[in-house]
Amino acid sequence: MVVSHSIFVDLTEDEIDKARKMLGRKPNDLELAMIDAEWSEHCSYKSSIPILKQLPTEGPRVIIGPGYDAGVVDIGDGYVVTLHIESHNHPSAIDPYGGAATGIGGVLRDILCMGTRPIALLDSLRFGNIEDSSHSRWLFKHVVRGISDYGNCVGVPTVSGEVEFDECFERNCLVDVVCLGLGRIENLVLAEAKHHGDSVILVGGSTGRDGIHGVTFASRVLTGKSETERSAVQIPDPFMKKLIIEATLEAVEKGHVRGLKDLGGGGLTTGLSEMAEKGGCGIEIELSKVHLREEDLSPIEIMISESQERMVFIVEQGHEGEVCRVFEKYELPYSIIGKVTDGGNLAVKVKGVELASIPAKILAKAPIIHRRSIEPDYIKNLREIRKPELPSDLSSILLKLMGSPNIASKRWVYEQYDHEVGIRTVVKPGQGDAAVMRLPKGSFLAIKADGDSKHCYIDPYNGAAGCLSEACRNLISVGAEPLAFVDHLQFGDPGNPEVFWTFSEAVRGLADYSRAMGLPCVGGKVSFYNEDKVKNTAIKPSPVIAAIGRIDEERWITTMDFKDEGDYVVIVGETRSEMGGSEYYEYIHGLVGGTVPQIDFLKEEKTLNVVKDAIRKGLVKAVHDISKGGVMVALAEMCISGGIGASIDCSKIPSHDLRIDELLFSETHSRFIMEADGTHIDELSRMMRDSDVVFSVIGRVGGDELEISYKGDKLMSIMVSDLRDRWSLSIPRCMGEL
Amino acid sequence: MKTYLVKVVIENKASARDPEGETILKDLLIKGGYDQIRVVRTAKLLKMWVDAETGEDAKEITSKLCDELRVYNPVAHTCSISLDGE
Amino acid sequence: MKTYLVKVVIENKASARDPEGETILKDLLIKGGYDQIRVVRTAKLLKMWVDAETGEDAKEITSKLCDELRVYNPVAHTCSISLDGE
Amino acid sequence: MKVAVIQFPGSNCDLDTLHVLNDIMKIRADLVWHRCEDLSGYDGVVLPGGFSYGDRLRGGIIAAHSPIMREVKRMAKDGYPVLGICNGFQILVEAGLLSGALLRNSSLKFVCKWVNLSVVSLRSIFTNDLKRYSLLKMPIAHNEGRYFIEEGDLKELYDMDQIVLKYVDGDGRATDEANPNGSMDNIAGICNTEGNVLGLMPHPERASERILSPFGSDDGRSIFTSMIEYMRRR
Ligand SMILES: Nc1ncnc2c1ncn2[C@@H]1O[C@H](COP(=O)(O)OP(=O)(O)O)[C@@H](O)[C@H]1O
Ligand SMILES: [Mg+2]
Repeated sequence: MVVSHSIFVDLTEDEIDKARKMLGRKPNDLELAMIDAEWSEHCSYKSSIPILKQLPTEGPRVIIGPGYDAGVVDIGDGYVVTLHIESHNHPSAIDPYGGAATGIGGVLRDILCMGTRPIALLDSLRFGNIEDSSHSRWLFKHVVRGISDYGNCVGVPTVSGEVEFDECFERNCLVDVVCLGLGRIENLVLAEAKHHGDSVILVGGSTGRDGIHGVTFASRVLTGKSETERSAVQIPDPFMKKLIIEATLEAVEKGHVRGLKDLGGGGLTTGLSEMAEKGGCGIEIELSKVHLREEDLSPIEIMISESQERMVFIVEQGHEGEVCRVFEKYELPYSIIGKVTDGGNLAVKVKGVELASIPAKILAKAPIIHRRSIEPDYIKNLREIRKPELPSDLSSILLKLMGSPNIASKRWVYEQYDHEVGIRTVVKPGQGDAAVMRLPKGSFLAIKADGDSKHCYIDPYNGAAGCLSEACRNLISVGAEPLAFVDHLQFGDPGNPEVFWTFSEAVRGLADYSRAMGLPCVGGKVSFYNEDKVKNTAIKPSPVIAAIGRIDEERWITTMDFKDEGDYVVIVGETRSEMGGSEYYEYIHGLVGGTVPQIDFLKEEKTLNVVKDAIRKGLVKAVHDISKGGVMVALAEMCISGGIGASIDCSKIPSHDLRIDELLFSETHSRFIMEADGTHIDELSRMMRDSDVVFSVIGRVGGDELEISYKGDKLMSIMVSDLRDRWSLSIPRCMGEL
Repeated sequence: MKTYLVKVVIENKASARDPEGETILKDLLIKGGYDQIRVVRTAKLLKMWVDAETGEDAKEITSKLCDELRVYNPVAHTCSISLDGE
Repeated sequence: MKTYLVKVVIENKASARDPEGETILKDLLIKGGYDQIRVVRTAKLLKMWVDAETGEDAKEITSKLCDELRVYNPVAHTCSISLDGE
Repeated sequence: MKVAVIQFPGSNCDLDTLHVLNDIMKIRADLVWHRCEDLSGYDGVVLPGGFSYGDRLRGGIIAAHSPIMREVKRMAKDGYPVLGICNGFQILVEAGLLSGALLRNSSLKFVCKWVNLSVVSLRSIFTNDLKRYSLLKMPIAHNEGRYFIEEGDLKELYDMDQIVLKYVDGDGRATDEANPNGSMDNIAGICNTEGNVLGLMPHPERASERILSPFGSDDGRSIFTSMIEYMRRR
């Protein structure tokens, strides 16, 4: 049977048929458009839900896990933090400034609608090769400016992030943004409509045509035509967002706000149906009450518009005035558009005439798609590659690596972000492996985002687990104990069984790590269809992790700069020949493939714990994890940030029969470099031995050069100032500023 | 060869919002007592002095460079080009 | 009463420099191969739709509000006002 | 003794400033919404940083027309201390309480980093407890901080000793490299002729607690200490 319909939808005939059966009748056009928005991949997770179920989501401090707008974690003393990650990949690929800015706007709303104040932002960015491609430079420049203009204006500091460059992102840049919120536990508000008779109030920007079909746009691959798909471009309005933040928090403070939801993907349809479904009630709205930008908007357009800067409040009956007075103080437009009903339907009326009425349950429960999954052939081929020739001049290789945009300083990025506003940022970008934020009552929270699509391409299972491991190592390095994480999974078309295999493997990697380490996942997001139909290529699998950790005492906070002449340089963990996806293979040798770093969960746990304990006992002065670029890059970064050199005997690096370049540049996980002074070195080594963690003193801090020898033979010695110049000037130079 | 002054105006597409113009209207002009103003839209003006044989040539060069060097983003903006005095 | 479109152009005085124009010329146009461009100056354009009896009235209202509400800062900017089409 | 911290729509350093005044400097300070028309009872005012009205048209211009500014002007005239930080500096300039203009950074980018400042004048009541040419470390975070004034008026500022803070290098020299935004003569802060109104681009409220400083410093306090001393003496 073919259902005839006169509007454009992305639903398959099969899905339309299912909707008809669930509804017991043929949906009209408005209803069909609502189902279309709500059943899009972006809103419904219809392909990913069966796989995501593997992720552990519970933990002693988890108050709310995945399923709401943000995860909620108890940090004690009556406070909670909220955490969420979002991406705005498709919009940023065609309008980097507006796309990235509205991405920040979106993730802020998720934190806000839990009733918590956004206190930090992070950005995790992926672009093509900025050394060669002016298009990638254009995207990079305007994405950063978009984040900067929006985040700075709303007064939420952007405290950390990461940037990766790889040709696969040439046309599909990835723009992930993370937001951290803080609130009192008793002020938490959920996206629920639970009490019939309560009022539904729409606050903020007027509803217009911008962003119509945004979710179906995000659930499709970019084509050449995308450049002109006008309706998907949204105009950021950070000033309005700032007013909404203050007004929302002030309104919540007054009590009587019983439900709160931001309007993002899927607009009013999604916002209202989710609140009705979660609260077990219905909602009835009158469209003529919605404040519009253009008068001639049709009911369908109003219901699926994704106009920015809008929030829906569910307010206790009889207390509307108190709440609306707050909106008036901030001169924010608002309208009371409907009420909570005791049916289960989302009903839409215009001037009293009912145009649509669908059980919220139907909208919220899109039919699951069980996708096929096949291991791609390329993966097998990538594992077996020939090792490159051992280069003779290792100094020039290190210098070149320091200037690789993947390793070079990201100061050009973070200096454009206000990372200080809110006076909470204790460890600032560039100072340590993670940002450290001051919380009330003298405790601290560390946060970092990480991804590594080069590893994930060759081996999505180990690559994804590795991203989570790196995030945890970054938290440990600053003295924190990991509490929870959110993930964002970015892949190509899930209808391609090979893409879907990489997706499933990545989730399996995250789930295994998460279970082994007892670290719960409190939220996340999936972004499919990151493909370029013109060139017929998908992005490399790109899971991105944001993890948070707690620090109870100020004296535990640790940075990565080498501090004092004469101190010992110590390495923790064993180095293996795991060169696949390393910056050394890819940037120096143009070689993609090999074995990517794998995690031994037992060793990982022991290592993280003992490093954390050593920090907390005050035995170490500087800590840095080893990741991109291996031991050499980690050492160079510690020298650069301390403005002091070091002399290292690399034969002391624990390993089994590695080539010298593997020893220096392998990206094996579960490793750290630390600095300890003479009075603590013995206790430190005893601790390591007692915990059965591999450990070795590899040299001393001092001088103005980084000097590497192997059993007495000098391999290289480079002035720290030369390393610093390469590392710090590389990105400004790429961007044409020098 | 002469030097012509070419004006390039870049603004948000007419169908898109202009939050800056809205704020200027609402919070500066109306509150300042100027309720004769209906709408404000903001734009960026680039004045370029271009060496060319004719005014038409100057406009054409400018138009080409605006597209080619992404002086504006066609997805988000409109760009209009005129000779001074036109 | 009619509605007139009045254009307000605000630009930095020469003594206040125009780093944006300089950068567009140097980093974008010249590097992009357009050496026919001599000078670039940037300005902010405000389009105001003004209710008034005549075009002259509309301009006068606009001129008054620009001074009175300091739409431009006389220390650093110049401001010029014209009717659309002028 | 009581200080008003003014909140404009879009202010975002209001709570930070309040925290420093209340919890670090231990003096009473209240948030006051910009539509309030009466500041009697207050002994000083701070216009905090942020993006009032989203920096639309120009940083500070729309807020300069807020109802409360009439009161701020009265207090300035009556000799009370008036401090404008970052966006607050822009508002004071646009309101005509300080001369000059703050233009877009010459890098055309927002810049957030710690800088060295030299106290080049002790005339303002916010610096008169400091030593001349002492160095202060504070962060800046702005898009429009390039101080500009016509040559003749610049000379007048020098003659009247109204230039209070300059961006300098570690040795106290006002070099081009030490100038983060292209300000004329590296100017970071100026005061009015009476010395009771100060505007500065750097953020003393972000530099008043050692834990927040990469250098373990708390130089921002000196600005508030001087202000409080002055209020006490008055
Ligand atoms: N996009 C960004 N936004 C803000 N800060 C960034 C960004 N990229 C990198 N940084 C900061 O630069 C420093 C180095 O980052 P990164 O190279 O990712 O470290 P790691 O290798 O330890 O994960 C960190 O302090 C990080 O927060
Ligand atoms: Mg790290």
